Amino acid sequence: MKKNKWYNNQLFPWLLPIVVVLLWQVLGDRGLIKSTMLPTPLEVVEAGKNLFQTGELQKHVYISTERAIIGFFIGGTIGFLLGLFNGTVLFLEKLIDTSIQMIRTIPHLALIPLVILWFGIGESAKIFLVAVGVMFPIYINTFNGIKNVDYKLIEMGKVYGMSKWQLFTNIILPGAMPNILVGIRYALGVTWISLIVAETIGADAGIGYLATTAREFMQMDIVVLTIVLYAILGKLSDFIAKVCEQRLLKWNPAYRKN
Amino acid sequence: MKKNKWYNNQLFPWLLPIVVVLLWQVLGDRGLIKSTMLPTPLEVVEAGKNLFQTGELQKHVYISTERAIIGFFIGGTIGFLLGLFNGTVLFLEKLIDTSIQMIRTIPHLALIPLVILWFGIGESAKIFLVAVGVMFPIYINTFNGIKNVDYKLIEMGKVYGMSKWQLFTNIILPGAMPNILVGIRYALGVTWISLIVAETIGADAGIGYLATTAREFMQMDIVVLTIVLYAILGKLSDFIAKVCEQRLLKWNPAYRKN
Amino acid sequence: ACGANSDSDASEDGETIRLGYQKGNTMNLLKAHGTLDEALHEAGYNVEWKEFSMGAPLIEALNTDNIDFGHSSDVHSVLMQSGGHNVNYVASESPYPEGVALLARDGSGIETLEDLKGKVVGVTNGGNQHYLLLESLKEAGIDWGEVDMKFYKDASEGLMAFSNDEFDVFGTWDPFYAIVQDQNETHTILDGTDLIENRTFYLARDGFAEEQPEALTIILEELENMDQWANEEKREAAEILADELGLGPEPLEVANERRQFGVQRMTEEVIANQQQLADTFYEAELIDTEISVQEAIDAYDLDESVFPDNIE
Amino acid sequence: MFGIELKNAGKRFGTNEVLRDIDLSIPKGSFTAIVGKSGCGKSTLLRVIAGLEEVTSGSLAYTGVEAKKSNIRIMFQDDRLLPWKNILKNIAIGGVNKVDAEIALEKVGLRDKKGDWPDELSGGQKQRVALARALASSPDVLLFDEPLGALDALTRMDMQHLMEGLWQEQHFTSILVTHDVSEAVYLADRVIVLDEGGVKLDQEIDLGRPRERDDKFTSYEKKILDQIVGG
Amino acid sequence: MFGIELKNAGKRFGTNEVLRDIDLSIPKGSFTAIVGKSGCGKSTLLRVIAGLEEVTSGSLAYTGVEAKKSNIRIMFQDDRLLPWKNILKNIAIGGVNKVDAEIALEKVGLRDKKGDWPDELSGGQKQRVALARALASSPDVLLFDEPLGALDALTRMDMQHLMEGLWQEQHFTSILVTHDVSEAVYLADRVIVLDEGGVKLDQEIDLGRPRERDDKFTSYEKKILDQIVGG
Ligand SMILES: Nc1ncnc2c1ncn2[C@@H]1O[C@H](COP(=O)(O)OP(=O)(O)OP(=O)(O)O)[C@@H](O)[C@H]1O
Ligand SMILES: Nc1ncnc2c1ncn2[C@@H]1O[C@H](COP(=O)(O)OP(=O)(O)OP(=O)(O)O)[C@@H](O)[C@H]1O
Ligand SMILES: [Mg+2]
Ligand SMILES: [Mg+2]
Repeated sequence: MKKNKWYNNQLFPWLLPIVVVLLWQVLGDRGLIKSTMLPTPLEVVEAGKNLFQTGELQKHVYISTERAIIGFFIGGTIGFLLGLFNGTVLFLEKLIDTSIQMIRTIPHLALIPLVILWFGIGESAKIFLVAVGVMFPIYINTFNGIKNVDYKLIEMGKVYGMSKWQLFTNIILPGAMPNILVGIRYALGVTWISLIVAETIGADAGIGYLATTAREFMQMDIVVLTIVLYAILGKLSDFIAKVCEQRLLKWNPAYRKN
Repeated sequence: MKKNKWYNNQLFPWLLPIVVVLLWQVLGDRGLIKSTMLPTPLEVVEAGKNLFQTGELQKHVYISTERAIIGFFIGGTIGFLLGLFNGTVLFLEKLIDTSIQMIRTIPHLALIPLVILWFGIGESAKIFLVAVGVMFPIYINTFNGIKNVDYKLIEMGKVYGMSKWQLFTNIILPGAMPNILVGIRYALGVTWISLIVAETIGADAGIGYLATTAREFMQMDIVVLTIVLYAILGKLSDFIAKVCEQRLLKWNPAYRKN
Repeated sequence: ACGANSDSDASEDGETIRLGYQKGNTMNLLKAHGTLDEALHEAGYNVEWKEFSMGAPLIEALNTDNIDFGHSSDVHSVLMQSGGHNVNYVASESPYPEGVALLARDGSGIETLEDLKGKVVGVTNGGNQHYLLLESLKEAGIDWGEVDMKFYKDASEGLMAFSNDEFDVFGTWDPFYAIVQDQNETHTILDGTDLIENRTFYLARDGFAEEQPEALTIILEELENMDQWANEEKREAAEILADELGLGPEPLEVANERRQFGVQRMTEEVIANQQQLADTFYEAELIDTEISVQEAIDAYDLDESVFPDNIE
Repeated sequence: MFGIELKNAGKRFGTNEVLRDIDLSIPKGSFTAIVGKSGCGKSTLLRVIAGLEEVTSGSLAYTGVEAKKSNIRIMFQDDRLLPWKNILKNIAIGGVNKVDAEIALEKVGLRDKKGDWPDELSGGQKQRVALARALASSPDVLLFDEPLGALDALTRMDMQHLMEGLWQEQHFTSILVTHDVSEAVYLADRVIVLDEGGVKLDQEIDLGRPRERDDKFTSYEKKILDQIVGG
Repeated sequence: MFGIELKNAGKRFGTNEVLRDIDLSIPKGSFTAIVGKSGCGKSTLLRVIAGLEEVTSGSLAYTGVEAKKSNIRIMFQDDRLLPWKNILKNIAIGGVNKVDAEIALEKVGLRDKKGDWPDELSGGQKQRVALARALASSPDVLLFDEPLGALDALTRMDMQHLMEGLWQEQHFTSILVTHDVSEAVYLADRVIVLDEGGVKLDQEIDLGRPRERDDKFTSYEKKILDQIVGG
C-alpha cells in the first residue's frame, strides 16, 4: 500500500504542463495557432526576456508581490479573526455573519468607485482590494473549521480547566487547522486575482497593470506572459501552503503517509 | 447552554445591514455624502424601481441567474469530480493537481482574450468563465475534504466489504461533506463575481453588464444598485447553501444544536 | 458552439451580418433607429448586433471573426496595430476635437498648460485625453516628465478620483465632459481644438469587404444617412443616446452641439493625423513598435467602389 | 476538595428519561463507585455532576467552601486524546507541567511512548494515557468513567493500586463508574447500583485497606451483583 | 469458511518490533482466543490477519478453497460507527439488508435505538451496535477485538451467549481478542497467550459446550493467568 509508485516523485506533476507547452509550441510553429492571437511559448519567453533585461519585469513582480503580501496579511488576519470570533461566539455570528455573506458576493470591479471614494487611488486602495479578496475564503473556512471541531475534545478541554486562550490554542485552532489551511491555500490564489483588478486603479506598476495595459494595447505576448507569471506565482504560493500543511498537520496520518 | 438567547432569532442578523443603510441615508440627506458620488439608499431604490418598471431589472437578473446556474453546475460538477478523483487516486493527484494549482491563480480578466479565441463572444464564453471560477473552490475543498476523511472509517468500510461505490457514497462523501459544503458556499459567491467579468464580453444583458456600463457612464445610482443586487443574490445563495448544510449535516451535533 | 461564432455560408441567402458597437456612437443611433436593419434585410441579410462595453473586447471579437464590422477610437486602432494585429480601416467619423478636454477645479489656480507642471493629471492610459495631454505638452514645449500622470480606468472611476481631490487636472471626454462641466465647479484648461482630431474609425474583419461588399456599402450608406440626420436633429439624437446610455438628455445635447457627424474616407490627411498619434504614443513609450498607418491601409487594400454615393 | 449534592435530580433527552429522582449526597474526600447495566445512565450521571449536562429537574449543588466546578476532572469513557499532540503533551494540558506529566506517564507504565502520536498507541495504552492525564491534573473531584475497561487483568490491578494510592495521598472526592463489581468493592467506600436511571442500591463498603478478597468482600460482591442481575 | 496460516510472521512500526516470529495455523471453523497484556500486539495481529497491515517479515496465507480476504470481518476495538448514519443503517452496511440488520439489533437488545444517531448512545450501546454489525455481516472469518470491554457483567454474558450461538450456527472461523481470561476459556477452543509480540502459550481448551465453570475450567483459567502474570 505504502510502496513508492513510479509516479510518486517530484518531477511527475510537471509532466502535464510541459506537454501542454510543447504542444502549444508545435501548433504555433506549424501556424495552426495565429501568433498575433496566441504567441508561442518561445515568443512569450522572448517577451519576458526583454522585459527582464530592462528590469521592468522584476519591478512589476516585486511591487505586486509586496502588495500581495501586505494585503494577504491584513485580509488574512481580519478574515481569520472574524471567523474565529463568529465561530465561537454565537452573538457575533448572529450579528455579523449575514452581513459578511452579503458583502462577499460583491465583485471588486463593482466596488472600485466606492473604494476610490474611501481610499483614493494610492496604495491603500489596492491593498484594501486584495485584503477584501483574501478575507472571505479565510473567513469562511476558519468559521466552518471551528464549527466542525470535534465537540468532544472541546468538552474535554473545558473539563480539564483550560482557559479560553488555552482552549483556543490547544484544541480549536489545531482542530480547525485543516480547514483553515484550505482557506489559506485558496486565498493565496485569490491574492493574485484581486491584484489584477486592484492594479487598474491609478496604477503605474504591478503585474495587474502589466496585464491590463497589455490587453488594451493588444500585446498578446505580454498578456500570455502575465498569465504565465500568474501561474508561476500561484504554484509558488501553493507550494508554500503545502509545506505549511505538511508541517502543521503531521499528526494526521493522511498527511504523514505521503 | 442551549437556552434561546434574545439574539438567536431570524431578524437579528439584519440589524447591522439596516443600521448601515439608515446611517447612509441620513448622511446623504444631510449632504455629508455627495449624491453624485454615492447616491442615498432612497435614490438607489428609485433607480431600481425605474428599471423594474421598464422590466429591465428583471431581464438582467434573469439572464445573469440563468448563466450563474448553468455555469455553477458545469463548473461545480467538474470541480467536484476532479476533487473526487484527485482525492482518491494518487496517480491522478500527482498528474493533475499541480497543473490545476497553476491555472487557478490566473485571473479571468487576463484570460478573456484567450476565452474569446476559444469560445467566441456568445453565451458559452460567459458560462465558461463562470464555470472556471466556480470550479476551483469546489475542487480544493472537495479534494481536501476527502483527504481529511477519518481513515479509520474508510478502513472499516473496506473490511466490511464495501464496493468502491459504496465506500464513496457511505463514507467518503458524507465524511467530506462539511468541507464540500464550504466549497459550495464559497463558490456560490464566486459565481456572481465571475459574471461581472464574463458579462463584459459582447454582452447586452446581465447584472455584470449593467454594472460595467453604469460604471463607464457614471451612473452612480445604478452602480450602487448593482452592488445591492449582488449583495442580495449573495445572501440568497448563501441561504440556499445553509439550508443544504442543515439538511446534510444534521447528524453533526454542531449543526443540530442551533 | 454558439450562434455568433458559426461561419456564414457565402453561397446562401440570408447570411448574417454581425455588427459590434459601443454605446453612445453613431452605430448606437443606427441600431436604435432600425434603419440599417431594414436596409440589410431588404438586401437579404440577417443582422446581429453585439454590444461591447469596452473597446478591447470589441477589437478582440473582430480579430477572432466573431463580428464583421465595428468601430473603435483612433487611439485603440493604433494600439491594435502596434500589437501586431491587422487593422482594417474602412472609414472614419468626422473629427471631434471639442469632445475631449483637460479640466481643473475652480479656484485651483490652474489655468494654462504651464500650470500643469508638478500637478497630478488623471487620464485613462492610452485614452484620447492622454493623447491630448501628450500633444498639448509637446506643443507648449513642456517635458512629459514634469507632469505627474495618474491613470484611471473608466468614467466613474475618474469622476470619483477627481471629486475626491486625487487629481488636480482631469482628462475627460464627451459625454462625461459635459456631465462634469454641468455638475462640478470646474473650468476647461483646453480641449482638442487644433491639437488632436479625436476620431472614431470604422473597422472590418479580414475579408469582410471582399466577401460581402454589398453589405459593407449598405452599412456605410446608412451610417452617413444617420450622421446627416443627427446633424440636423441634434436634440432628437441626443435624446435617443441619452435613453440608450441611461443618462439625462442635457449633457448629450451639450455634447452633440459641439460635434459634427459624418462618415469620411481614409484620406491622406486622416492617415497623417493617425500617424502622428502613433508616433506620439511611440515617443511616449506607450507602444513598443513603430508603426505605419499607411501600411495598414495598403495591407487591407479596400476597394474604393464599396463607398456609397452619399460619401464624398 | 468538596462534595456533591443531588436533590431529586432528573435528566431527559427529548422524551427519553435517562435519570430520575436521584437523591445523592457525596461527601468530600469519599470514594464512591457506580455500577449498573449498559445504558442505565452512569455516564450521564457523571456528566451531570461535572456540569456538562444540566439537570432537567431537581438540582445539583457542590458542598464545601472552595467548591468550584472548574476543579472537577472527568476521565471520559472514550479516551479523548488530542490527535495533534504527542502523548506527553496530551497529559500536560490544563496547567500540568511537563515534569508532572512525565511522572504520571511513568506511573501508568508508558514512559517510552511519550513522544508518540495517540493513534500509534494500542487501545489499552490510550486508556492509560487518559488515566494519567486525569490523575496528573490534581483535581478536587475526579470522576472516572470506566477507566480500566480496555485493560488486561494484570495491568488493571496495577492501575487500581495506582488509583487507590493517589486517592489516599491526595484525598480528592472520587466517583468511579465501572462494570466490574469486584473493582467497585475493591476501590470504593460506597457502591451505588443504578437501574433505569434511578438508584436501586446504596451500599456502604465497610472494609479496611488494603482490601483482601475475603468472605466479607465476596458477600458485598454478591449482594451488589444480585441487585444488578435481579433488575 | 477458511483458515489462516501465519509463518514466521513479524511486524514492525519503524524500529518498534510489535510482532515477532509468529507461527500460527488456525483451522477453518475454529474458535480461537488471544489474550495478553495491554500493548502486546493483539490488535496488530488481528489487523495483520485481516490484511489491514502487511507483515514486515514472514508470511500470511488463507487456507481453504473459497478463501477470500473480502470475507473477513473485524470488529474493531473502537466502535467505528458512521456518525452520519442512524443505528440501523450503521448495521446495514456492506450488503446487509434492513431486515437482517434489525434482527441483529434485536439480538443485542437495542431495537428501540434503531433510529438514533451513534453519538446519542452510551458507550456499551455503541459497542453492542458494532457487535451487531459484525455478526450481521455473515462472514467467513470474524475477528473480535475486545468486543465486550465496555459491558457490565450481565449484558456481557448475554453477548457471550449470542456470539457462541451464532458461531455454532454459522461456523465461521472466529478469533477473539479479550482481556478477560474467563471469557476466553468460556468461548474458545484454543487460547493463545501473546507476550511482547510472540506466542507464549498455545492452549487447547478441551471442554464441552455449553461450558460449566467447574474445576477444569478454573484450572485452565489459572494456567493462562499464570502465563500472563508471570511475563
Ligand atoms: N500505527 C502504529 N504505529 C506505531 N506503533 C504502533 C502502531 N499501532 C500499534 N503500535 C504499537 O504496537 C504495539 C502493539 O499494539 P496493539 O494495538 O497491537 O496492542 P494490543 O495488544 O492490542 O493492546 P491493547 O490490549 O492495549 O489494545 C503497541 O506498543 C503500540 O504502541
Ligand atoms: N446525547 C444524548 N442524546 C440522547 N440520548 C442520550 C444521549 N446520551 C445518552 N443518551 C441515552 O441515555 C441513556 C444512558 O446513557 P449513558 O451513556 O448514561 O449510559 P451508561 O450507563 O453510561 O451506559 P454504558 O455502560 O453503556 O456506558 C442511553 O439509553 C442513551 O441512549
Ligand atoms: Mg457510559
Ligand atoms: Mg488492542
